[in-house]
Amino acid sequence: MDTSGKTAVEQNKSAETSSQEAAGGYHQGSVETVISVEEVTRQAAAIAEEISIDRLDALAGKDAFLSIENLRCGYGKMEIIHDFDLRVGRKQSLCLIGPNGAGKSTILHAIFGFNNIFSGKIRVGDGEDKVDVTGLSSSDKLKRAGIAYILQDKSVFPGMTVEENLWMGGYLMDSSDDAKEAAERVFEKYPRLAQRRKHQAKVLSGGERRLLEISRALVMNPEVLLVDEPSIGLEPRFIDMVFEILHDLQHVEEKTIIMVEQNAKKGLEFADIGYVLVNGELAKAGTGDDLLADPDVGRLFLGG
Amino acid sequence: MSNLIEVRGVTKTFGGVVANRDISIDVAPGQITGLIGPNGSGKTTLFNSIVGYHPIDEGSIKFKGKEISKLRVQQIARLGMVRTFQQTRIYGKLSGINNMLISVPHRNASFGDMFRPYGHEHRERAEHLLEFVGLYQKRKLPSGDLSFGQQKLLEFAMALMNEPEILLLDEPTAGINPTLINGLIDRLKRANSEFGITLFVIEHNMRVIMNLAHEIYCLAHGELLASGPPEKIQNDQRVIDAYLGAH
Amino acid sequence: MLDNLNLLALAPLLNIQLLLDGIFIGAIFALAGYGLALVWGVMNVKNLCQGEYVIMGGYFAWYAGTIGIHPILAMPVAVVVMFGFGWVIYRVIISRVVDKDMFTSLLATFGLAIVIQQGLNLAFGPEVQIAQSGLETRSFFDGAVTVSEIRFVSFVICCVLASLIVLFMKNSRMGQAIRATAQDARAARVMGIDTDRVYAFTYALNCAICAAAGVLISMIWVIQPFYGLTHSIRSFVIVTAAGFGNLPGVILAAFGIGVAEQFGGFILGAELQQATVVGILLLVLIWRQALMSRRRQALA
Amino acid sequence: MTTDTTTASLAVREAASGTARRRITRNDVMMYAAILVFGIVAPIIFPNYTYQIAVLWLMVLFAQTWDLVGGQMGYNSLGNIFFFGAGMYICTVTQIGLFTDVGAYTSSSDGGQFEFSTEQYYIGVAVGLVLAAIGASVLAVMLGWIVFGLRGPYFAIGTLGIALGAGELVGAWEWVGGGGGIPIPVYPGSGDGKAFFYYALCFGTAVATFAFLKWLYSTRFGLAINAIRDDEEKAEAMGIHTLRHKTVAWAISAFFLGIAGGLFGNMTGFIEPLEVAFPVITFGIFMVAMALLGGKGTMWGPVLGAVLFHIIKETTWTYFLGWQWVALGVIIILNIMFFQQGIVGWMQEKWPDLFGIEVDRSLVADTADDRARGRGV
Repeated sequence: MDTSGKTAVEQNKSAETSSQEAAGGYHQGSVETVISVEEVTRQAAAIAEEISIDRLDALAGKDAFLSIENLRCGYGKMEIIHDFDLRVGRKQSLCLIGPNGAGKSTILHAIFGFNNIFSGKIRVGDGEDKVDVTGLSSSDKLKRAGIAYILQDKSVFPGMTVEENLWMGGYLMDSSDDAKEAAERVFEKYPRLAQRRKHQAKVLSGGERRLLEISRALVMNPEVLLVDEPSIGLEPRFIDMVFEILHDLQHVEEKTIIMVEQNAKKGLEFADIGYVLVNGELAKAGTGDDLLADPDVGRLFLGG
Repeated sequence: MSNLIEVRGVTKTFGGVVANRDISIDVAPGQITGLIGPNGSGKTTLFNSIVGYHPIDEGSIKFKGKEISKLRVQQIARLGMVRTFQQTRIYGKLSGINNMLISVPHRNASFGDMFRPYGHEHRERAEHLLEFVGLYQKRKLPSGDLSFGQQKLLEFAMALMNEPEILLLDEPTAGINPTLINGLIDRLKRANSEFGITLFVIEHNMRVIMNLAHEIYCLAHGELLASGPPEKIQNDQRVIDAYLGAH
Repeated sequence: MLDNLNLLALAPLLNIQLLLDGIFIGAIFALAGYGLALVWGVMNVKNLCQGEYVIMGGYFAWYAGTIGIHPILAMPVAVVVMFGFGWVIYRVIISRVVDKDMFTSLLATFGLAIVIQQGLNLAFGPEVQIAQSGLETRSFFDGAVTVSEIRFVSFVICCVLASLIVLFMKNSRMGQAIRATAQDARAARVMGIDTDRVYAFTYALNCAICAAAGVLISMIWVIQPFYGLTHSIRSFVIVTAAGFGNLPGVILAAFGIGVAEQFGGFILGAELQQATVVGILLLVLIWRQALMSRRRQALA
Repeated sequence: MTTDTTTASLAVREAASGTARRRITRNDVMMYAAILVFGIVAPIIFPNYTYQIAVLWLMVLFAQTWDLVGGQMGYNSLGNIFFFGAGMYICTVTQIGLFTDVGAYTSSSDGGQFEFSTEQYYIGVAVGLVLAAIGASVLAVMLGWIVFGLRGPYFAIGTLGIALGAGELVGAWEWVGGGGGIPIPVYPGSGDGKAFFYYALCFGTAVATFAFLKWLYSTRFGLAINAIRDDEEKAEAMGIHTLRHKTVAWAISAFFLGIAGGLFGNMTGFIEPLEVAFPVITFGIFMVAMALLGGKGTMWGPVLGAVLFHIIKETTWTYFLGWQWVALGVIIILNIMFFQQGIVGWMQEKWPDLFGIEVDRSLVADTADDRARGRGV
């Protein structure tokens, strides 16, 4: 399950492969497989397997740090996620993939308390210390349960400076001095941001903005990071940068990461565990590498 | 044969910040031309300058040999240049078929044409094109209820309904599943080869643009960095440094 | 009309008088304008009962005057009560329209404006009222320019209130939360900010600001149950001309409309007061449109 | 390799080709017949309420013409009442000006020294109504040039300003009687005769408005203004003549409102700017409220809304004792808070089949996730 060597391996690999493989970020490849929207959903439903809880537990290692049990949730009265289970171990990363509208983001929203949970449980913690966080508000999730959410692109406060953006990240801290102190720690970690601390966020480049969005979530020093489409809207070279940052957060800072990624290949390469979600239900689960090698997954979600 | 779009020495600044500096590009008729570059490199600005969203500071933009840099969006659209939006835009409360009907070309519409009904030939064509993009069965649904990917396809079909000579696409595959992207690329290629529509495409996704374009322009910091066929572009050291990343 | 223009040319001191009056009154318009900019910018609510809140504030001062309390002492009471009133209005009405399209909030607040107008009419009658400040009037240039002390006092109060608001927005945690929510409500929620509370607070704060403006208006000008709409339109003019989150712009625009109204009223006659305000509104809208179309040829 | 090309049979396509706009069904015919019969029989059965029912038809017209611009085209005007007042003044001035000096007529205290003959009266009304309609449309075209550059709230406030300002300006314009108003030429006949005469005109105009709009929405024009409502920038990018459509829509709305103004002025017998001609916070807001109550952007919504609103207002008015205006504001607020989509909109959601609307429930669920992401949380 240890994937710390993965990026290094990858870098070696890409150094020796042809230019076809070389363009980073989005990858290259053929565009032969042509399947319609409905077909993807239909075929994805067809490859769905019965997945036992034991299998999920096994993927997460001996003990899950965050677990979701029989979750039903959605927006308003509409149920989008039906009876969903998830297990992820401490310091592990999990990537959710699936067709558009399968409910991937809805799960992140549910974990963070942004939508209606009809039934089920979300628990966080080691072994016996697990705490039920299902009913907590999102501010309590952030403050008490150590769960932080990193939004899709364009979510910096454009009219505030980089520094103020980070201070906002510590909004829930008891005093603003604490928030400033925490922000300093983040600046130490990312000198690139520190150089631009007095600049308004709107003048940052795309990559810097993404870095700010990620680092803003670190101010509260969370244990679990929910990451929504880290690569969206980014140019190829920044995509690799973002995944390197996340890799560092997982392996050096020991964060647990749950992510949704449309760029499924990149997501699965990064993550220890991959879940395929179809129509609000779990259709496949495996290690990232297994799913990458799975021909069905390749055909339906990776573009052949 | 002369070029369909000729951009010559176009400069555009916003409040002192140069978004495009002295850019010259050509879009050859019948081809698929790509435009790539980092965020903030001025791709969308150039796009908007061409389709008429804002006046340009310097330079000239010609479409079919006619200067269009002073014309407005609607006038340019009626000349046969149609664009799609990055954040897909359709008429959400109208059904798919009505979205198609309203997209008939307005090139020669007289004042009285406003009050005519749509003819049978319009409906036939609308249905044919909906079939082409695979939305025929959903044609009567309010288009706002379609999924994001389907809305992209509908927007593309609407653009075809307008019978453009050239179609400008702003990140046509952003935000959709890699496998569905293949379907869209296939449609784009067929629109180009079967309907003879010239395409000019902004795209971040290298898999898409390298498989699609005949000719690619790369912008960086508001200036033209490189141009050429895909193989040349992806091995161009400047492009790799500024955009693709050193891997 | 031409006679009046002539008079202005002949008596330059009259211009100074009108200019001064315009600035004194404009300072109060700036308060209500800033309040609208706040709710518009933060929660995207186009509050069409802005003027009604001003008038409500005015009645606090007027009522204090009638029971023998100095009207200016009514200000803290008006501010606190209207803050609470705004909070309740947010919870009951605005919270249900805040995420709907723009016309919904516009129309809901228009409905609210009708209710308040008619309610005030039932409670206080349709007469035009003034809150007596009891302060004197000073003359300059041999009586050619007069400044009543209350105008000066109210100007000072406006400045103090504006500074307090600026300090609050810059330094307090709620102020920061309001700014963050205005820039990106989604991101603010992810930071753990309770945006619903921020909205309620913003709306209530706006009510309180309007009430303070109303107290001043009732002392240096007049109030009447149906005068609110004109105040609302003034606020819209100010926001349209200045944009949101731009306090210097708001102040400048407010002075502008104050002065323009004084001159307009003098030249055209007092019965065209409302028409003058509306005329300024249309001019500002046309000017804005011209600006837009220079930036974007697409517009019309 | 495409696997999704639908092979639709010819028969299906034949059937589908006519469905972009719904055909007239039996239900429709029944509804038309019922309304026509009611319209004709009502003043005979309820002779005492002829005036109220005539006003009801004007209300229907108000809601429909507002909905053309607000509901169908998405330009929410708060100042459409301007055309009502403009038509009223144009009609009145024509009725007087054809036969005598307007300034002298309006400045005299009783306005009555001039006697109109029967012939003069009818000619005056006929020419007056035609000019009212044309004049209001011309004003709409001229103003459209200014206001259609405005979007969203700016358009709503700008139009509100126009209506407010018009009332003030007319009030200061002595030639048309200023704030004091103008007495209208007296109907040459009995009170009942007058009531029936104007009832017939009101009913006729309302029916004509409905029929005209029904036809209008079936042409390309209908789709085009819907497109402008849904996404104007897209419509521009597709080459639609947006300004042309917007101006024509507003002019059509003004045309019928102008006639309504002319009629209402004559029915009232006396016109003045603030309460009768440009009543922004009564009729001006009623037309919006009625269209919303019935369901904006639908054919029958405004009709239904107007009828219900008028009935509720007329029957409950006397019970509120001075609180009626407060009650009115409360009704508007409640309507907007809890019943946004209006009666017909609600019915369309509840029974989409009745309206020929197809819904795919699974798709709705599908896109909720997409939307939640797009809109964010």
